[in-house]
Amino acid sequence: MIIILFGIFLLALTVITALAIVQSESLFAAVILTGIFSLLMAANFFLLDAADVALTEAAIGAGVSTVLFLGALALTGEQERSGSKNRLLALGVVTITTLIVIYATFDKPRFGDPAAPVHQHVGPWYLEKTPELIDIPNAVTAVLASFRGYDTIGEVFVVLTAGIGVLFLLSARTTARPENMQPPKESHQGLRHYLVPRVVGRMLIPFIFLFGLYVQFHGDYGPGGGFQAGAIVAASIILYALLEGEEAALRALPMRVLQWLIAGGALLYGAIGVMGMLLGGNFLDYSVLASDPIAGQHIGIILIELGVGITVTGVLLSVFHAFAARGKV
Amino acid sequence: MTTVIDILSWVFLTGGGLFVFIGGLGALRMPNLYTRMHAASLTDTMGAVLVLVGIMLQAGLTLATIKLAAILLFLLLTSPTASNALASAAILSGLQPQEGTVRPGGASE
Amino acid sequence: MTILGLVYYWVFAILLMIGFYAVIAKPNLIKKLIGLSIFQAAVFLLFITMGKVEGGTAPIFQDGVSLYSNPLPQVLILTAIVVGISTTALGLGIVVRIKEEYGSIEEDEIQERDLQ
Amino acid sequence: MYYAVTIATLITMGLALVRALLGPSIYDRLLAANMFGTKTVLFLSVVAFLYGRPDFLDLALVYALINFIGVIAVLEFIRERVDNNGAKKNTGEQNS
Repeated sequence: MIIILFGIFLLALTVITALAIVQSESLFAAVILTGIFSLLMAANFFLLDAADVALTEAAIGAGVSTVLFLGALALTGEQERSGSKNRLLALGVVTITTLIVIYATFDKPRFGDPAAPVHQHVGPWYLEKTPELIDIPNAVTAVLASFRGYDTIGEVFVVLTAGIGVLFLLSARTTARPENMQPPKESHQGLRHYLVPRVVGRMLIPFIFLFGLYVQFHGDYGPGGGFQAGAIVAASIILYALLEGEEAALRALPMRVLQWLIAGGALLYGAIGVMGMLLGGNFLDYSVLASDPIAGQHIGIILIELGVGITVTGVLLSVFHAFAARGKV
Repeated sequence: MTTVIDILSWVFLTGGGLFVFIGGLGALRMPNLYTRMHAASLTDTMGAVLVLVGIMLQAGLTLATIKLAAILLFLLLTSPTASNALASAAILSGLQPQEGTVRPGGASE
Repeated sequence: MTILGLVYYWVFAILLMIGFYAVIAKPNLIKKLIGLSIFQAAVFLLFITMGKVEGGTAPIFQDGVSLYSNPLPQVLILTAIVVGISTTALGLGIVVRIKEEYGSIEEDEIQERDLQ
Repeated sequence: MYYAVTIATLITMGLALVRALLGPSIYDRLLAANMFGTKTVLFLSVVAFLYGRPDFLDLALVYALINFIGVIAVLEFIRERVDNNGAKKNTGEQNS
């Protein structure tokens, strides 16, 4: 009961933050408020029993998304021109739609009702069959990687496509130059002169990386998996790039390697699926990967999570580098 | 023995909650950025230490305690760093004042 | 209890519409993208809210717990968050290119340039 | 008893949010956001115990590790802006 009140308080804060984001004329302030918004969403998800989702929101929202928005702001300007033409019309439309949606919510099943339609079909089946067929504690990972592997491969290819799209867009005019060629002034400087962030940051990077690997391979047993781990690993390398400068990060992980990572992760995922077919099962059926079906499921899940993690890391990092390199040309 | 640990942990938790709240109040009420930073860092250090140690006492010797210790360690490393970076950024841009702060009490150095 | 439960859905509706307002009323393209991500977050919230079972806990099996929340919405949203940031990055890439070609990211100025 | 700490954390989150909304300067907002981050770490840790699932501390650990990347990014952003002659809207025309 009191937990619900906590949740409602957090939701109230969320709404206030969202209003402030839309209201604020400085885009820079809006981006910072977006960071707060993401923290609030993660807390909400956690209260609603979605530990995996909260972990994803944390991994994405805490580092990567702020950095991406700032990268875009650096290229476009950070002040919004005030005033919008058809404000009243928009407000009217929005108010009416809100009222309609709220009216519709009265027909929704009671909050947390175990008899709600959503809990009647496949949901309980997944919970019931996971220990028997896959035998890992984290039902979310089981559903993600095994029961609904088709969905996930689709999502991975969407991420892949988006990454390729950004690379195409932002390398449009710079294709003649080699990736690393940047104006000599201040390009490889990073935050060299700020001793405290630099020292502490350098100290933390290995831990972040290690924690990313933990999330990656512990995903069967606790909250975690490829999506979260990819974001965390990407965050550690983005931190390195911020502290030591773009060039150092690109030297450690060159763009060519990143492109291989992007493609390689998705290919690994697909290859596991095809391997299932070659060994006599269906596409993305892992049971045939080992003599014992359950062991086969374990192998399959670990491998495809690895593929997901590799692709997500590659996409997030190459997007970051694409924005950063654009600013320096 | 468990009662002693319980009482101790409640004391820590209450103290932590109090410090967190006071720091939050300070961050809201202090007159300018640098003093606000001072108040905010109180919640990040004293408040966080007390709360996390309080939970650790409750958890006993488990994996959770190790994780809590790691959280504490990283918080103690990162939050002063963030404050430092923030102050650097503020001073750096203070050279060229940006965003005219009209309201009194918002004057950054 | 009933009303308290409905608050989650109302907040979903309100957040959805705040994001929608930013998309339709703000001329700035980056603001539109931020609005879109609020819109997205509202949908995430709806899904996760529906997956919650009263008295349940997160669907990660533990001894001595028998009631778990529904894992399916969580799976859908987990992937959607990562897809969301990727597509947002794509949108930002397009905005950056628009800025380079048109010199502005305000919708009406871009339209003016187009009409010339 | 966890409830008391949770409530204190939540109220402090609210206070930090008010500070983030009031501003006045961008650094105040950033300070508030950072404070919000540490409060979230505490909140998540306490709620993990409140729920009796201490294995979910991973979440708090993520925030403890990577929440300051945002602040570092802003420092870098501002440093770059100052380097480029500190003009307020400097970034538009460098690609001509």
